Amino acid sequence: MIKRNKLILGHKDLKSITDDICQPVETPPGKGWLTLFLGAKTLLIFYIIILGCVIAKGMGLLGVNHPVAWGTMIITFVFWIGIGHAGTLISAILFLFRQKWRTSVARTAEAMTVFAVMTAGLFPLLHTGRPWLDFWLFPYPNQRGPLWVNFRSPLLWDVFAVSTYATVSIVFWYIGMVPDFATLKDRAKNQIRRKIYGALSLGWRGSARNWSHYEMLYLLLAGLSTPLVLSVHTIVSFDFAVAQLPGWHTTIFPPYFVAGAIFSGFAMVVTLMTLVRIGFPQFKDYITIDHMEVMNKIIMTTGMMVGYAYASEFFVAWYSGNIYERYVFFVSRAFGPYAWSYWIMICCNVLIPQVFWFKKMRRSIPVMFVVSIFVNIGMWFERYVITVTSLHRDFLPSSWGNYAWSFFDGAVLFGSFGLFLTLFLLYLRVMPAVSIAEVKPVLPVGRDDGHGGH
Amino acid sequence: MSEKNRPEIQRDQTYWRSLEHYNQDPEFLKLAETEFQSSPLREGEAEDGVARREFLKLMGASLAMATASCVRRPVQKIVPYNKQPEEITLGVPNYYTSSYFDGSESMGLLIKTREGRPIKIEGNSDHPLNRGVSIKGQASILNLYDPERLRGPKKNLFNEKRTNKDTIGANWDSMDQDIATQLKKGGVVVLTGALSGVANRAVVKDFCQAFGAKHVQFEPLSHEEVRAGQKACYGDDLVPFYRFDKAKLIVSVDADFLGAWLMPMTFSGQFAEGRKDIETMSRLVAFDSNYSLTGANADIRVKIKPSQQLDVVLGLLHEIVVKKGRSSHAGNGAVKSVVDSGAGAAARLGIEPALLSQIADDLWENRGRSLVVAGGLPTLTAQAAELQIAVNFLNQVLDNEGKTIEAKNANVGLQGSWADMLALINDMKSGQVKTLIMHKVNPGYVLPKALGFFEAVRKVEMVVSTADRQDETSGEAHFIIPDNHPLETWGDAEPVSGVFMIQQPSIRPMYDTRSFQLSLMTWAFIAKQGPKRLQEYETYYDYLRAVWREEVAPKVARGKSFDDFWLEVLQKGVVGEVGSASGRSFRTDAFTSIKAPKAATGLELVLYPTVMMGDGSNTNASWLHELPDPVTKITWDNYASVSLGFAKKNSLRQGDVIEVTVGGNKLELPVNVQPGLHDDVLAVAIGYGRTAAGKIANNIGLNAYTLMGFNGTKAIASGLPVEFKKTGKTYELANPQGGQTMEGRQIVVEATLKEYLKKKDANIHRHHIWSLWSGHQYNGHKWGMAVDLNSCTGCNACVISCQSENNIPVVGKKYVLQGREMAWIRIDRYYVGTPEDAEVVFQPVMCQHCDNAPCETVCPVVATTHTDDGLNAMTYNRCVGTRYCSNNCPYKVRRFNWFGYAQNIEKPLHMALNPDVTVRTRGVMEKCTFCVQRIKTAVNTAKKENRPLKDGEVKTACQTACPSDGIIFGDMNDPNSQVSKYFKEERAYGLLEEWNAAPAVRYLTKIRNNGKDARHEKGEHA
Amino acid sequence: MPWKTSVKATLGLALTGLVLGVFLSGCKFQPGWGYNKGYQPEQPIPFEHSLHVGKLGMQCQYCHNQVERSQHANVPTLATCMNCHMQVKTDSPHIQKLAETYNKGGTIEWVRVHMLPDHVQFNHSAHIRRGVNCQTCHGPIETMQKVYQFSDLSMGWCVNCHRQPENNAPLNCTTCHH
Amino acid sequence: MAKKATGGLAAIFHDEKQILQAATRCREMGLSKFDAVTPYPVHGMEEAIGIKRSAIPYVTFVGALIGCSVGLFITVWCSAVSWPINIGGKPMISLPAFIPIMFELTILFAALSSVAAFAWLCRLPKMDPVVIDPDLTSHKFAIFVPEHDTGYDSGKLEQVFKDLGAAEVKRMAEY
Repeated sequence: MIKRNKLILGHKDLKSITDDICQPVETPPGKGWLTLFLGAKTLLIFYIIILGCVIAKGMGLLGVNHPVAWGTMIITFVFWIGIGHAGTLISAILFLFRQKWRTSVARTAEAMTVFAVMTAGLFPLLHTGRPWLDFWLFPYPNQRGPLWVNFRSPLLWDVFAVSTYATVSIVFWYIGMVPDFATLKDRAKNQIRRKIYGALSLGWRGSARNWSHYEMLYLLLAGLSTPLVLSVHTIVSFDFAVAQLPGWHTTIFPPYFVAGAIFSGFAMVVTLMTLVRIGFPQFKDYITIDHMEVMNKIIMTTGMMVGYAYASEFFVAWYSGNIYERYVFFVSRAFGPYAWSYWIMICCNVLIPQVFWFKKMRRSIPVMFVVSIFVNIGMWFERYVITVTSLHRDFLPSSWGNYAWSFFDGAVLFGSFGLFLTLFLLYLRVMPAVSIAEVKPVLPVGRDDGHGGH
Repeated sequence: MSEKNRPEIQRDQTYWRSLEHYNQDPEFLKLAETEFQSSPLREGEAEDGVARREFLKLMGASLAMATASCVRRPVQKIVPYNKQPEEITLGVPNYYTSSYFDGSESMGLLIKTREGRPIKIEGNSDHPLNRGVSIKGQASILNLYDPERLRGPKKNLFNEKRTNKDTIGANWDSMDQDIATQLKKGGVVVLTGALSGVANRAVVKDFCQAFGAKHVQFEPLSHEEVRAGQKACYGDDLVPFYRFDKAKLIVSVDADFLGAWLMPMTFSGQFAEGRKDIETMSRLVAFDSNYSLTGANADIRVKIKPSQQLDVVLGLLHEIVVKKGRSSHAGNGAVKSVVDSGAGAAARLGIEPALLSQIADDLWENRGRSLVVAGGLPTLTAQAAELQIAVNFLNQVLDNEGKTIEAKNANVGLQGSWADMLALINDMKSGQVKTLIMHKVNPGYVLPKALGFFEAVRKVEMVVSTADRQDETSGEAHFIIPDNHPLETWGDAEPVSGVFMIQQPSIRPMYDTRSFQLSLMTWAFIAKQGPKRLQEYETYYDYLRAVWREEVAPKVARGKSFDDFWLEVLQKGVVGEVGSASGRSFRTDAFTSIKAPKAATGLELVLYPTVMMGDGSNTNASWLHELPDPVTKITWDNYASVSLGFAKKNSLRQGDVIEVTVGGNKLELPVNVQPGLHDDVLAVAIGYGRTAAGKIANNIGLNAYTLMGFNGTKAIASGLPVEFKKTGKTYELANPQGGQTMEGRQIVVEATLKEYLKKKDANIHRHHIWSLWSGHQYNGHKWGMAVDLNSCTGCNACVISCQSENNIPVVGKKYVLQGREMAWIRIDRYYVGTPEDAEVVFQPVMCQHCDNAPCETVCPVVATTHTDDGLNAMTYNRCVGTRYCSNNCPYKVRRFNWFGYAQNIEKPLHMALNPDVTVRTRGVMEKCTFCVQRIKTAVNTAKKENRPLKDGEVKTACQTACPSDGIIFGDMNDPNSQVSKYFKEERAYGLLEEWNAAPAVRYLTKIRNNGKDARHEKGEHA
Repeated sequence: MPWKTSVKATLGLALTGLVLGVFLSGCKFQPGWGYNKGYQPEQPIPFEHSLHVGKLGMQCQYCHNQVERSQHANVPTLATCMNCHMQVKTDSPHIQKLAETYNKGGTIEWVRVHMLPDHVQFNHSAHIRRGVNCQTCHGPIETMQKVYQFSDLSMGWCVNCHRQPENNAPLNCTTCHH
Repeated sequence: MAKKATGGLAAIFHDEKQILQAATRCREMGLSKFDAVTPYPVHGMEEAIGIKRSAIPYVTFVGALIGCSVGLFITVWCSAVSWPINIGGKPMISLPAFIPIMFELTILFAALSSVAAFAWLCRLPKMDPVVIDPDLTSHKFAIFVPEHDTGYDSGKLEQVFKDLGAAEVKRMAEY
């Protein structure tokens, strides 16, 4: 039997685990957090102003045009949705595979999912010409005949997929937190805290019979989330794959997008975890370098899967013999006016993660932080490449054109980080960042005195 | 003052226009009594902000009000007429025939009005000459509603040097009194543009007689060179009528007869006529120094520089007369001595000698059925007259005179002259001119500063202008008496002698303006001078009728009483026909005395008019500026076009700014690297760089007239040596077309005539298309459109017509650069062949109304669906603006309202909006609808009359505008419809057919009659 | 437990509501929320349809004379009113106001009752030709003292009539929107 | 499963092993309504107490079936029955295009119905439940035997728990 490393470092007992995890929630924020929060909030306010301008004045403020009718908003939507995948993946799929190491990072990863989906969800709503009419995308009874929606449109699938995904992710995340809220309630020193966390905990007491249902529910939700998480990015990829545009109309898109989503999601988890480790040093015992290493392995693997997808697109384009496909890949994408974005993508997504072949690199916090940032940049550019380079030169050369990048494009991209980080930082302060109830059972893993993990 | 000299506007309260005033409403053809009772002005003034009728209501953008909001809608008012004019039915358009003269071509019009407002200008289908209307003719509706028109007469408050521009409103009575007094002093000159029409000319003639005035006509695009050539060769000072329909071989030496020379709308129709039957289609050979629209449509295009124009003609003559010894002039030594200089022309032109002799042989082969033309600004070189004489001689040799060139049917109106203008400046300088009356001229803009027009005009005691705004010239006038817009006033026109057109007003004058003609009559009346008819009539309408009674009716009334004749005139808008022709005798000595061309080296200037701007008059219309140039596709600018070789040699790139110096005149122009241009040519469009035209046209591009040179009284626009200097600056040129070549895709299918004769669907690569299911059935009508690429000349008339019909906004240069142009129909221009000798193909692309429309499938809110008559419907009010449809459209014909364009329309330009088409709000997608409003109107009319719809009853806006009948629309379910027949033609193909979107548009292969065996010599995929 | 019941009740209600909503909306369940049904504004002259049509039996087309030719059912010109009111009831202050306006060449600003959004193209003449009674849409106009909006004029209301097979009416989007 | 709140005896332990033993012991004593309160799900507790497998999966399955049918119904009914519109030349019932909707609704209904079943089975949410010891959600373990359980004998039980190493034995008036 292979000797396992400890999942939790330090000489913890149950009480110290509770204390450690509850500490950020129960003590006033430190300077570091406050600074970050103020920065994020400023960015969020800026974001709101920018979105206000776009809604008030029109989509023309962004760089979208003919033929590139989708731009930054859709790119960033797919980017955030992709990031939102790692959370569910870590908590659901790894749960099903009984990967105990997931417990320390699952909560934060799920939170990241929820916030990323929230950030992402804004984009398709706001990128429409008349966002105040977005509710028309839902099939609700109405006085127009009634006039329904077009269930054949991938955008409608998106509506269903993203809203289902958001709902189920939030439910999954929340159900996971219910016992921890009970802990917080029981530790609460003042009545208001007690009431709030009491309400959030739904009156959870932790009886064995309830735990039995709870575990079953958690398993079921994990089981349901797994196909869901795969379906969501599949459906997001349908937005492109179902269209007939060369460069979009590709059967490899669903797995390619899912792999890319996992890739970018894990990169974002690594980014955030390194930040959490810096901001809350007590979490170093829970989010250990071993955890980070495992995630880096996944990043490298999925990075190569994505690289394979890039290559296979070229092969298929060549093999199909279709002149439009061939043009998009062999002329436009890799060597056209947007070649720079293509090569940024290749560098960031395929080449840079290769450093993780070396154990030393995998376990180096600065290296993994930098690499994860590059992967995030690369994955944003992947969507940029798919969206913009495919659209900018399609069938009739007469309608070719370039994306007219404007100040507002950059502003919505960076502003969205304001929303995400604000939510994330708030989460770190008000919710237990590591699952208290889940960490405790894995305490003995890798310890000589315990009965070992399974 | 008596009632007499009041402007017309004051008079229509009573029924002053009696029986004669008819309209051409297709249904009722009723007596028009007082159509002007319903002037929008009066309503607009009285109830501003009140939705008087549907019209104003529709005008406002469809606002958020559209949604099922839970609040009561704002209170709207309905304001009925006091007395309703009989011919007006709310919501039903009236049509009036009229005419439009652009200084060169007179076109028959059909003006659509709704509730008394003209909203659309179309060609008069009964007209014997033109079918469509030129771009400027269609856009003249914007001139009518131009917010910057003067709203009444103005008096200039001059300082001593007459350099300031302060004006006050003038009082009609005292102004007329002042002018009449001044006129009596003598020294009167009436300076006008070319005048078309019997009465229009007669009134000026009468006026000149009254005051002993001199009439000077000036047109920048004057055709003076043609007249001079005709005069030298035949003794006739006229511009002959050309018959491109009868010619089997057309050789054009820089005459852009399909674009901007002489009468392009008529000629386009003729040209298409001569090519309709493909097996016997004509061949067009163009020797082109600028890349003109004619060059773009040529079967064989040879790039030349202006100094070679004469060489071309002499070269052809040399081949025919000397080398082959053909024609009766073969032995003539004098002729030979001139023609000999044409030997070796092919080498100088840089073409295969075989090609030139082939063209010469063909010309001889087709003698009597060929046509050689030269003319226009690019031929206005130092040897312009020689070129014309040589061309006339060549036509004489080829026996074309009287067959394809008809002097008898000449246009007698085109008397504009640079020489007369220059002489007038001298007269003014010397103080001989005491009063100058200017009408439809803008010498302040056109004439280069060095000619001293401004100094000269300031020496004139009294200057009167009839410009509709304070433009470059009328700023120098003591009085600006704004002329009525052509849509507001009576007039006439005469495109070729024997064909007479009426210009009928379709709206009461919007402002306190007065027609030029009535002004002349008024002054004559006050001064009590001049012929009786000038003083006798109260209105110009009465005068015009009198002139027609005296001068026109005897020629063409064919025994009808004048009242019947007049009724017919008003109904049809045009009477008479193009008569037969006969040959004239040629003065050979005119030819034998011409000098041989000198070989020139170095860069040469070519000035040319564009189809949008023309000579630069009336260009304060946004449609014109946003319309892409047919060949370069660039909008909102003029530029210096140079060849690829030249650009390479001097390392110039598109948009680099160079300083161009021609004879001491400098201009800093951006470079357009133009394929297919001669390496020694630098071509610049005129008509830009207005400084006092209005908000839209001011400072768009640069005024290239300033580069012209003058040799005595001879104006030289082309062939002048050019020096250039790089400035290091760059400038963005807005070209809405992205790719310039077809990248080897099957987009525009072309075949040579030989290929076509062998195999009718030559070069069409058909795909086997199959589907998993059978598709929907279309039982009633199923609308379809066929576009004959062999007829399409790429003239852009359809684009403007669509814009006018469908309320399509203009976005401006900034947004064209960002790819936000809104045109529903665009004409794609692709270069084919080698870049140095690039040939051009055109393809109008509108929504293809695919049965399996990719756009519909992806719309989440069913805003775009398919109708049961085969239309791809776009429901603006349902659209939330995801723009997915645009992404998924293979033809990229969908347009998005990135901003609220409609809300920004300046009043009263909103009156030009079509009330039958919803004005789109911000954030919705729009696209070609196949003019569904026209379909609906026609279908409803047929239903109302209990009869089936006739083929051809529905005509889309683009179709009606097409001068060459290249667009056919109709019911595909009717096997006998014209469109079905086109669909069945073997050269019909669908764009991107293999994608199986099943488009409802078919294109018909373009056939190039260039004598070659195959279109593509080197592995180009067709 | 009250909690339990309330949770149950809420869930139950929501579900029933959803299902009912979906089903009923497909039937002829067309409430007039948000529409101007019943709108009955004051008019500058209290013209009574009940008097002119109901009592005097005048034809609609006498005043709305272009309704068979045009998409618009025009509001009569003042001249039409004056055809009769030159003689009839000239002592009424309203008629005097009318006559005065007419003689001055002015006009009356009626308040619009039936308002369709700008993107809806409704053609009166086409409906008249198919024999649709004025009352079908405008209600018992002959009994209205003051005109009010009888139908809600919602899209569903239009479509429900167009949908009936016996009407053989088109259901294309372009029928009304272009 | 706790019925109407009743009193009982609660024993608090500091070790996971002790509470497992205590639970086993209780079961051996014939008690059946007792429950354990733990900060996390203790491995082996279900066997020790004799808790049957949760019934939630059945609800999930039914929920999934309903979701799938609702998806099919909505798509087909809206596209082909309520207002059939020719969209992109596709058949009215474009089944392949409806699958994503059906799938998503399946998951949504399954997940939400599972959560509802969980709430129902656990009688959640509760307002202000009685807390035996606030540390039970942190590091202590408790076993609670209701007084109406068969063979309930508070004295005997207290002794048993003490023997098994209970840190504290409490009489609860209400739980």
